[in-house]
Amino acid sequence: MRSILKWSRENLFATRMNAVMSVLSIWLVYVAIEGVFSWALINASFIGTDKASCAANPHGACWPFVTAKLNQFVYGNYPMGEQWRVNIVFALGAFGLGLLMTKRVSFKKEVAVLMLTVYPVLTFILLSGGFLGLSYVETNQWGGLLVTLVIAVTGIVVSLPLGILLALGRRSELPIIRIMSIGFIEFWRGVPLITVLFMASVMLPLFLPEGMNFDALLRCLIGVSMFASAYMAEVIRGGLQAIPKGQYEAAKSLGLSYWKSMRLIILPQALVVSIPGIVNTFIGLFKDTTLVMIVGIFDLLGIISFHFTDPNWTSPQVPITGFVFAGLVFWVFCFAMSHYSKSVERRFSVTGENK
Amino acid sequence: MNTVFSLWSSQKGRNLIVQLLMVAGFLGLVWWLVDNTVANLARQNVATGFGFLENNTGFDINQKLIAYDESSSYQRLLLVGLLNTAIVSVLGIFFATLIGFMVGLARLSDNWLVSKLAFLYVEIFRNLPLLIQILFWYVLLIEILPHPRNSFALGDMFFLNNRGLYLPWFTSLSGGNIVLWAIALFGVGWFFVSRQAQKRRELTGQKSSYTRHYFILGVIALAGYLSLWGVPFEPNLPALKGFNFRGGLSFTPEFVALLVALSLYTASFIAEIVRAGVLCVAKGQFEAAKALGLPTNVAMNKVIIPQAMRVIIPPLTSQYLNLTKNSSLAAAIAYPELVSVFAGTALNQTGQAVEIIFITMSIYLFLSLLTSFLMNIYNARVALVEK
Amino acid sequence: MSEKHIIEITHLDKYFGDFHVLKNINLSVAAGERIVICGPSGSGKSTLIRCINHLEQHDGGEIIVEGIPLNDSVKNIDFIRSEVGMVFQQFNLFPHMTVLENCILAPVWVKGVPRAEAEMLALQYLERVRIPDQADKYPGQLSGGQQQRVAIARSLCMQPRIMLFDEPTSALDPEMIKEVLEVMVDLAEQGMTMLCVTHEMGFARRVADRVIFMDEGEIIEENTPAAFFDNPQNDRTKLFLSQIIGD
Amino acid sequence: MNFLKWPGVKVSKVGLFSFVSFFLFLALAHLQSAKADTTLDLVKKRGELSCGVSQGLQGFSAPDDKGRWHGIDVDFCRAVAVAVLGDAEAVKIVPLSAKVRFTALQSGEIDLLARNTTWTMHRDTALGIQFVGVNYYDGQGFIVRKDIGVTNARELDGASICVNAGTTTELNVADFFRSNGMDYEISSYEKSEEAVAAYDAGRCDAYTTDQSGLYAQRQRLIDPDAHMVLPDVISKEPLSPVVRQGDDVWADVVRWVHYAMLNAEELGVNAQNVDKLQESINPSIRRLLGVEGAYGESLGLDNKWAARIIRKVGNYGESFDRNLGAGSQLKIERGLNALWSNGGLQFAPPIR
Repeated sequence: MRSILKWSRENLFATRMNAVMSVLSIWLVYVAIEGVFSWALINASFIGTDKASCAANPHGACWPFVTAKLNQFVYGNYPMGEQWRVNIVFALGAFGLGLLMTKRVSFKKEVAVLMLTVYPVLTFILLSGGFLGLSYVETNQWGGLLVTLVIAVTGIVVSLPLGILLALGRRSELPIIRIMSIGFIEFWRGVPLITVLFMASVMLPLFLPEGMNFDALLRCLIGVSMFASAYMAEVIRGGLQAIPKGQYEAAKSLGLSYWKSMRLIILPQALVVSIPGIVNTFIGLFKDTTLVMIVGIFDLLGIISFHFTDPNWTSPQVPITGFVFAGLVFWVFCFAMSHYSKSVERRFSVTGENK
Repeated sequence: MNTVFSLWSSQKGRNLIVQLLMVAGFLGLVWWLVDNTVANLARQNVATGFGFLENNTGFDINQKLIAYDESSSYQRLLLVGLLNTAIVSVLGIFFATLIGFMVGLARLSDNWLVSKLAFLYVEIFRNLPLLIQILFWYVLLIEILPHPRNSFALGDMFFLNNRGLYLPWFTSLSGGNIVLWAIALFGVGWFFVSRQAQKRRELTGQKSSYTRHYFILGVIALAGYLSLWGVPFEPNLPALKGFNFRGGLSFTPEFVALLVALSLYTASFIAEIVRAGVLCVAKGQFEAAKALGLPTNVAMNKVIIPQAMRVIIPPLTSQYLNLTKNSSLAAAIAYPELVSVFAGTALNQTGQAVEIIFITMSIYLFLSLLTSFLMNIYNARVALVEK
Repeated sequence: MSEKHIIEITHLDKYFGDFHVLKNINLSVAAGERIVICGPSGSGKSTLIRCINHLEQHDGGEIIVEGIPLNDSVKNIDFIRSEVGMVFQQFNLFPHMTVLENCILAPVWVKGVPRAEAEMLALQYLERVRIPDQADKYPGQLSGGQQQRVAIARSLCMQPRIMLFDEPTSALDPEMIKEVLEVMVDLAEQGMTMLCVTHEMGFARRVADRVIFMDEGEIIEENTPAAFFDNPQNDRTKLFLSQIIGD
Repeated sequence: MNFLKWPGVKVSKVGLFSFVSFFLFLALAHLQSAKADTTLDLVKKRGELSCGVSQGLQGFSAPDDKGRWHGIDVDFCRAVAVAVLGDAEAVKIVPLSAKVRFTALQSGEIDLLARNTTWTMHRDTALGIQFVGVNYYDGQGFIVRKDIGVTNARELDGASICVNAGTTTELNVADFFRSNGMDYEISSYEKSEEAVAAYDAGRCDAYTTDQSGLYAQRQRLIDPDAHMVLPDVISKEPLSPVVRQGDDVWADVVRWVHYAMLNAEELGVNAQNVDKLQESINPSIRRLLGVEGAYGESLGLDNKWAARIIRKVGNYGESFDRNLGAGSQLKIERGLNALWSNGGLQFAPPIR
């Protein structure tokens, strides 16, 4: 008890100003916690099948909306009987990520390669089907968290290699390659994502020969990936700049060609340096997937707000509940990513001190 | 063929060939896309060209900083949208910077509670998609705030309801604009006079009275004008007329929701930038400042912050740019900024997607390139100072 | 005569922008010859040896290594780089690889030597630079002297006919200089063609066949170590030597 | 910056590779484009009709709990699909916001737009699109809360109005208020459901759209009975399916699908009796059902095209009834949309 008092005197009430700040903070915390608790728990409705069940608690969350619609929130309109395919994809992804994040696993490199090559292909086969006895599920039936994750993962898988190429291009000695890389990067970084998505979702066929067209989700994926690649390129360029000139020279003097020295010497070091930036780009990408909602693709946020208009659930509490739920899901993903990146950063900075 | 091979064997030759191929490929791609587009548009007989900018829009929008109505042209609409983007961006940048610096410095506070609270703020707002935040604030505003007839009121001058926030304002009568311009000019002059005063102080070590004289002069001029020609302004107070409040300065809930979301979201990033910037300034600097006997706040203001600013400003600018680009998410809540009003409504009414998207993207691209350009100049200057 | 010369440099010119770094350099190196290049900083001595394996591109004159001209041809550059090893002032080891991995990298990826064979070779060279037991450590875990010896072993693994040393000891603490110099002496005694940019006069006296003094991009004086140190001809050489010894 | 200089061996390989693959891509694209001609061929080749509908307007196009789309517009999509492809399910329903619908059609994203779209001269002439025939005659109105005490649209001076952005509604409301010298504040939402939700939350005093839409959207309000549709109709809104301009073959197909459904109702042919009526002696019915003549073939289809539509989707009256009329929640009167013979405006040219 005494130690608590001592601690708080040192950390909270050291000076008069400090004490005022502490009291203010405690008040703030109290108000926030009280508000959240009463809304999410005390005044909330928990059971029911339509809006009537929430009418009794006008000042609280309407959780039955979430529980009743959970299946759609996760799978969209993916046929019920086929949802096991989505589950397999989720499970494989989680397993792979788990392996990557476990410290003891020694075959991480192999896992990473599999995750970046085989996993996307497998995911595509499983999700869209059409062969191997799997029934074909059109992408406009995909929805919810499934679409959010598909967009995010595709963006990540594509933007990393593309970003590396662009970053190398931007530092190339060949002026035209450099100019074209800069042009590409600055273009995608300069325009808002929603104009890009708009172009991809409704205008792209206008630029292609008549009759040539491809899937709407795929076009969105391309838009998001290009956008993310440009940001990724800038992050990786930062990493490349951090590699001392001597490394390039040593590689050259050993007779390594440009691509070999990049692959074996420069990139392995530059990517490690850029991990925080890369993960931040991933987080940004993940958050940006919500924008596809504006062009009519039902990602998690899109499908949640779509269900606000269900006549069975039109009630003032429903939208707020929906947004809070969506926020919670996104927050958990993003926070987990940033937390993981911080721990990786810490680990590398520890080994860095050995140098 | 032989010359190609001999070119290929030398490095310069290879570089040349590769680059020529790239250019050819790029130009080919552009040509192909343009060709397709032109063919597609021509076949369907879609109107093309920028002539539509002169046409009347035929629709109204609910926030305009300059005169606009149904009979205005699309050109005017573009300007209105752009100004709406600008106002929300400028205010957003202001509040985001304010909150961001406060939170960023709070994270470095000795006070455990304050720093944890700031940490919590950053982690919550940074990890939530902005679109959710915008929609959340908007729904909250229009669901929770009362109908105009039951507005929250403060002394019959300030009103808050689900149609917006209403503040007292003024209208200029004849001559009012001249006075406003004069005051603006006076402000610009203030900047130069105070710089002059500072220079003099550095040279002579004496406090100069330039600014005081300047100020007194200004007040006398203003008082003189007002006493001769009267006050060219009249108060314009919001009042409930019919369905809504009219008069005064008003902000729609869309604007407020967007501003709040943009500010809070961007502030969480700015806070991290500020924290990193301050931490970046070597601990030795702080110790040196202390050793000279500077109190903490002076050390902070005179030693740490100026140095940290050098680290802070480049990422800060890119956050400003992000904020401006992110304001385009307003399309989701009907705030009439550039993308929503021009690349949305106008596009649909005219059907000229290619031209409109081209204009819209060009504007954002221009802003972005301008910022990069200014940033490069700044970086070059800072780098020089370092040497 | 010229067949015996493993490196032949004629009328070499090099500019950094407007700055004339190397002015009409002429230099022939016989196989097995050991040359020490010295001179004040900024005299162009590092640039000279960096030109030899095309880390810098020369602007005029000719460099011929083993009869192959160093020009824009990619094939020639690749050949010459595989014949010429280089050791840098800052070691430039690859920090993300172990010592052994550093050493086998180039043989495996450039020459296509099987990994097992490359490892044997690498261990052999590591032994020669007297650090066989550090093979599995990362460069960051070694002292500066050890790192520089690894760098030498790494170059040797490509089995070059020529070694270039660019101030190999100037980033080292005094007690470590010795261990690196010993390795270099060893190498010299086994008949390696060496060009060393260094200020280690003891080393020069002991192993060099020739000492070259450069200043302001020109070769000022060129002589046997004994003649160079005991009886310098040029005033600039004298001044330089007095400053070095004065240190 | 010399350290950046590298022998360009592999750079060039990659450059060459991307260059070659780009030209392969070009060639492929050209092969494909050389083959493509009319939308009808494209749809047949694809085996699927891509049909743009609204994102959720009960009676016109809205998904049910299981994600299946219903409504008079969706029926129309299915009718076209069954006529062209023989399968009423071979249709990809593409929900579009009002803002993107024309761009989606122009670009080829969809083959047909059946999205309660008003036929106006500007759209018909300047957007590169073609309206095929009115499948619903509508007019714009307002819905307000009963408790604000307004009984007709003229009393809305100074009101806030919620609308769906990029619609004729938005233009009409401007005309209406301007021509009556009234003041208003407009909030234009990207999606109609957003506009309705904002209105429901009290952001606006009135919500305006086509009358049919008002009845449909009222179902979605928290308390439908607290709102009323004002009696005023401030505009003409002939709603029509739309196709791209310059493809007359396809426009004919879509137009005659509509007329076939109308003719079927007029002739008393419906989903129940269509098979029996194959033996009818009425020459009009025989022509409609493809027993006589080769009308389907002249459209580029087969002669049983109309029979299929009626069997799978029904005639116009059935579709109306099921989605908007007595058989639906909306219970909208036929009114202007009755057949001409019943005093309405729906009048189809004969099949002969």
